[in-house]
Amino acid sequence: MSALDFSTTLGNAWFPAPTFTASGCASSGRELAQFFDLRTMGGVVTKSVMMKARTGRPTPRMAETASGMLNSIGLQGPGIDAFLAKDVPYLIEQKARIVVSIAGETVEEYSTLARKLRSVSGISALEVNISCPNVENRGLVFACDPEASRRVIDGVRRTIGGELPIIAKLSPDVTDLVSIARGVVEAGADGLALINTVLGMVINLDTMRPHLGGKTGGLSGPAIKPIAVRAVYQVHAAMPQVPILGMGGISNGRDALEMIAAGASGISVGTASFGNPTAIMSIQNELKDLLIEKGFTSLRQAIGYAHRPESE
Amino acid sequence: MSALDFSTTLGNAWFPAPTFTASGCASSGRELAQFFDLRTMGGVVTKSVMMKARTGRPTPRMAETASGMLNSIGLQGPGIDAFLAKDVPYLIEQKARIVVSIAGETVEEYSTLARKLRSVSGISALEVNISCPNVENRGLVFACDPEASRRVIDGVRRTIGGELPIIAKLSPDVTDLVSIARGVVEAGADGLALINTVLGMVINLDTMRPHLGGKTGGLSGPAIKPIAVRAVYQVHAAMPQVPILGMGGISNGRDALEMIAAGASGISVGTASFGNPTAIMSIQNELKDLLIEKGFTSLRQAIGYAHRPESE
Amino acid sequence: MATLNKNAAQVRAPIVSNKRVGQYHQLIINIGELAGVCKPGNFVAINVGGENSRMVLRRAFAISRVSTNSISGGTMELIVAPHGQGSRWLCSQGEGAMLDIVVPLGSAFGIPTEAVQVLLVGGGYGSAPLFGLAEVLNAKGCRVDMLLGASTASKIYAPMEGKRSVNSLRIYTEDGSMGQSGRVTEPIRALIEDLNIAVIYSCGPMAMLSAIDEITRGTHVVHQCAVEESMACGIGICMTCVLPVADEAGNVSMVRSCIDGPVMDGSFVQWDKVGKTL
Amino acid sequence: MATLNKNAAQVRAPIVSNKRVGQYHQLIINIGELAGVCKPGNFVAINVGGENSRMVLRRAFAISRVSTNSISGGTMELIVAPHGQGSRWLCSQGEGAMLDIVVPLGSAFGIPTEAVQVLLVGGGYGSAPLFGLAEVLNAKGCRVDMLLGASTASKIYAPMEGKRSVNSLRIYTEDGSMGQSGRVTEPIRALIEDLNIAVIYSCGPMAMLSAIDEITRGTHVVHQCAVEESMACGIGICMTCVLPVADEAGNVSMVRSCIDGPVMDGSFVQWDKVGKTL
Ligand SMILES: Cc1cc2nc3c(=O)[nH]c(=O)nc-3n(C[C@H](O)[C@H](O)[C@H](O)COP(=O)(O)OP(=O)(O)OC[C@H]3O[C@@H](n4cnc5c(N)ncnc54)[C@H](O)[C@@H]3O)c2cc1C
Ligand SMILES: Cc1cc2nc3c(=O)[nH]c(=O)nc-3n(C[C@H](O)[C@H](O)[C@H](O)COP(=O)(O)OP(=O)(O)OC[C@H]3O[C@@H](n4cnc5c(N)ncnc54)[C@H](O)[C@@H]3O)c2cc1C
Ligand SMILES: Cc1cc2nc3c(=O)[nH]c(=O)nc-3n(C[C@H](O)[C@H](O)[C@H](O)COP(=O)(O)O)c2cc1C
Ligand SMILES: Cc1cc2nc3c(=O)[nH]c(=O)nc-3n(C[C@H](O)[C@H](O)[C@H](O)COP(=O)(O)O)c2cc1C
Ligand code: FES
Ligand code: FES
Repeated sequence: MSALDFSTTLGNAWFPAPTFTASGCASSGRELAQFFDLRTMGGVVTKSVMMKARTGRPTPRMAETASGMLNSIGLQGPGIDAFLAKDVPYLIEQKARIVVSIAGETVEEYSTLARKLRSVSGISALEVNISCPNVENRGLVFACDPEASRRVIDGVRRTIGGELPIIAKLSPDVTDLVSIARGVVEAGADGLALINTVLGMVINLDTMRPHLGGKTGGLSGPAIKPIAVRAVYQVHAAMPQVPILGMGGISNGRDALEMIAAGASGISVGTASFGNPTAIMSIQNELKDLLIEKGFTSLRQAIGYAHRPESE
Repeated sequence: MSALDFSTTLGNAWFPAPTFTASGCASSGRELAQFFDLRTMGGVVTKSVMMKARTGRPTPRMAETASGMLNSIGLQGPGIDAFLAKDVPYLIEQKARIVVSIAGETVEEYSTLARKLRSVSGISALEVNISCPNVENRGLVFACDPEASRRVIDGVRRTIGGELPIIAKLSPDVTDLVSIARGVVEAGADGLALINTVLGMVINLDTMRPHLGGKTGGLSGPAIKPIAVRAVYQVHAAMPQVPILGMGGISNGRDALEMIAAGASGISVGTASFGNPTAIMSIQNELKDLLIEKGFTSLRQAIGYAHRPESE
Repeated sequence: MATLNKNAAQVRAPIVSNKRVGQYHQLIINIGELAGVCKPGNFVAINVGGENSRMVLRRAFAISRVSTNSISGGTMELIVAPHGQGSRWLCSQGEGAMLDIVVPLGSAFGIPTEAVQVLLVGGGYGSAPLFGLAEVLNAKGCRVDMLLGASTASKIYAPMEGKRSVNSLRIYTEDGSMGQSGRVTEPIRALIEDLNIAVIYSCGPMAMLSAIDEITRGTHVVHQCAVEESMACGIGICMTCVLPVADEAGNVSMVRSCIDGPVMDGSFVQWDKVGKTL
Repeated sequence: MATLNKNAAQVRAPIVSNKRVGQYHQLIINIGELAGVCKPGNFVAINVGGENSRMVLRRAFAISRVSTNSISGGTMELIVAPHGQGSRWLCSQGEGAMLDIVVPLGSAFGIPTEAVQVLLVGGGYGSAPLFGLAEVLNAKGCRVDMLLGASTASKIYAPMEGKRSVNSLRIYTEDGSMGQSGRVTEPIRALIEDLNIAVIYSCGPMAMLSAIDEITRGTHVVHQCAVEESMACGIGICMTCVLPVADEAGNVSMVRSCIDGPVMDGSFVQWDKVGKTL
């Protein structure tokens, strides 16, 4: 191949490739390791983990939609202790780069999770999934509330210290994404992950009721790609210096390049891996080829390229 | 056929069928009349009209996306006077039921439009498209601002008097759709139209810039159907007495029934007509057949059926 | 979950034949050497709708049988019910069409170490994997009896060749259009006694599996069932396909049916909690 | 806009043949009696991708020629460049495949009432509708000369039979791989003089049409061009396909190229404002 510098950074974390799993779409990496070597991609973003083990929502937990799907998993997971005991050591052993995603029901829970992670070595960054219902405020999703978003990130930042980059993962279901983004960056986020799923619903025409056990679910897949590209573009325009991990419907190298040109420093692949276990590998290869074909010599040159002035 | 009562009401307006064109997706009816008789559907919702003629946004104005499309028309139109002189008389002559959609840049413009329409006979209802940039407030879209939304509807309500039902058309791009809906209902809206397009973007990989002349555009089509069904379900749950005109990706009778079960009293068809000029006719026929097949004797029984208690 | 689909691979595989059988389609697909690692109970995940498809998820199908010495290389057979848009698309694919398949996935039926009496119970297309299983059990020296049920005759899948490995085969249809009239679960209690059954292998609708569990609960009969939950990924990464299952200590957790299943010990599945919040 | 596609209908129509011609596909489609109402310049809108397609919009193609006395009923010919996913899907459809087509759409080339000298200029697949047009003009007694251009030889579409109605045909390729080397617009100014051209009919990329407009501006030559803008609906209901066009009074407005076009009087199109805010 040619001399393309494919590496990227998110805060002070360096990755040899800009390709990541999306949280909740790769479990903790083991299952995909059957299909490719985890070291070959940028990094594994693990499924959002909470303090305690959680059984999640009732089934059905998914519905396919036009070019997308709804999910309502409800953050099923083993809890932080089991996660640290089993999943992190496995990923370290595989020599995978690890981004740990955390989720909480209170501002305090996020900080406590951060405390647990502070001293764990082998982790490259923390993704803070704030698209969770805030039990202290009528179940209003943190990421939909500028003040709660800030407080979560502020708490995590204080606890974790300056070492580990914090990536705040935001929900697109807000009136003013840029102001939420600005708030969490001011509170100490080193980067942003955009976007989490879009709230949706499917009615089952046999039962004539909402199909999902949890009634509503999160829409993901190619259907939401234009929303995700818009979100990344808007936020990058407002804060060009803040690295963005872009996601939402990325299924091939062209999708990935769109996201990078819009302003993403890295991309996460979620739903596409369900349809194709080796999706991340082909996206990575196609993206490389496209960058070379277009004359870029580094990935970095392409980040936010769609924002350059009209004259160029 | 069997004895199905297919009629519906939006405020005090009665329609023999629950099927409408979506504003901006049928021009003012003439072009579709080539393919079917406009009287056979519920009604024509005309393209949002403003006070003055407008040339709209530069091309390209559209981009196809996975199971959807982006548009950025920018409310091109003839202005209210030409519209009243040419389009309304044509539709009246065709014996079509008419819902006029209006759009403005200021609260005042909406009221002025309402004044122009107040005395026009042959109109069944007014749809107030508040997904427009408010020039008096940094271009913030009215429908994204609870206070501005209220003021628009309040102004229209006062001007139009009690006769003509007002349907407020909302944007899904908000943090709290229910509160916006509640606000406009309190301000005098008789019904709600849900949903307008979702803000999106496509990057053109040849130019490596946003593809649309207007950079961002509105996402429509099957891709957004789960978002639309969720919006209708949420708002109907909060205000079951308020009639909803549901739209967003409806392409067949099953989609229409989903929307009705979620709480819509009528449905509008937009993007599907681009792919199939007779879409509204087949949706209407399929919906009728489905309702009969499921044992409903009237459309009204099916409205909001997905909300019935678990025991039923 | 120990093995984590260690033999699974993603392949492009041609359809060798596609025949209608009652309400089902019998698809023979050439998967080459992978046929050698497929076990009864394993399933496949297939891409549907072709290149421009709006369907983003794979569809899961049980492997009915494999043949490793066929002229066209190793093949596998699927029995597909045209249900929704994805399975209908699959049933409409002709000979020579290339499919994108991940195979083999999930757990397999456990085979007894000694020759015992076993009963195989299939509902609808659930009978598909049972014939392949019967061959294996038969070769082990087990006496294999089989019950098949469906709502109506055209939904009974019971190929001639399949019956070779079976000692007896009884068919039940709810409308009485084939075999005996009634549910396939009705005779089970009596058969367990009469035939001294050690293991029941079952595959079919969840309600059937749950009914069998009720019969075997508290008895010495082992119940190995192949469950069917909606699956988004089929490889253990999405957590959509879960079932409430108890461990040895009695702790119930939501277990992925794609990777810790589809074959499970029925006595551990919490049938009354399926689809409920734990 | 007076007629509003009054002959248009939505039909399911079978492909009679699909042949590769250079970089294009020549598709013959049986549209029955509708062939009788198609005029040179009209286009069709075709559904692409089949039943489960993620492509929700129709694709527009110029009608190249129609034949009303063919054995298989009325047929039309399209020349399709495999460009993106939709046109590639179309090019991959075999004989007998059924297409969902709306036909005929849009305006047609105006035919002079008397026999005059005309020049036809085609770029790439833009030559397709010009051969059908040439036949009509020829029958009117017009002298028809033709210029075709493309980047390279395989992008020149110039069928043998088509040349019958043409007095002269000159080909230009930018890489010189066929005909003369250069752009098809280069010889136009001289030809207008030499042949005393009254009307230029053009079809091809917007840059070519605009270049022709520059040549004819201020002359007596009428320029009828078939424009090509991205179209979402093709029937006048979406307002995506607009072009800035002046009316007789000089007022510029955004005019729909699907219904007030694709054939327009080039001198009214505001070429410098295409793609700009008015
Ligand atoms: C382990 C396993 C083995 C199976 N074996 C067979 C078999 O041998 N023969 C056969 O005909 N069918 C089998 N099924 C069911 C088959 O997967 C579904 O019929 C099929 O996915 C339906 O897809 P569709 O597009 O036709 O229907 P749709 O209803 O349009 O599908 C929509 C979505 O729901 C999912 N879905 C719908 N029904 C089911 C279901 N019953 N199980 C799982 N997912 C579902 C689909 O995968 C898809 O993502 C099996 C399912 C599982 C999980
Ligand atoms: C009036 C008219 C006549 C045409 N005649 C011909 C012809 O005779 N032969 C031929 O090969 N092509 C013709 N085209 C162009 C043809 O419509 C496009 O090549 C085709 O739509 C591309 O679709 P795609 O899915 O392959 O490409 P994609 O790029 O994937 O299409 C994405 C979207 O953009 C639209 N689009 C992309 N390119 C064009 C374009 N050049 N013009 C209009 N819409 C476009 C598509 O319709 C689709 O909605 C004509 C276009 C118009 C408007
Ligand atoms: C089944 C499923 C589970 C998910 N779980 C999580 C999660 O635990 N934490 C999180 O931050 N995002 C979660 N997401 C969201 C994804 O990480 C991603 O933001 C979203 O799906 C958009 O990307 P995609 O279209 O590539 O899937 C989940 C998505 C899916 C489909
Ligand atoms: C090309 C286009 C133009 C539109 N113009 C308008 C408009 O003028 N006023 C309005 O209220 N909505 C407008 N809409 C939004 C539609 O009315 C509808 O809310 C949306 O497209 C979702 O429905 P659909 O998925 O069926 O198209 C437009 C949509 C499209 C695609
Ligand atoms: S189907 Fe995804 S975990 Fe089982
Ligand atoms: S393509 Fe829709 S108006 Fe022309």
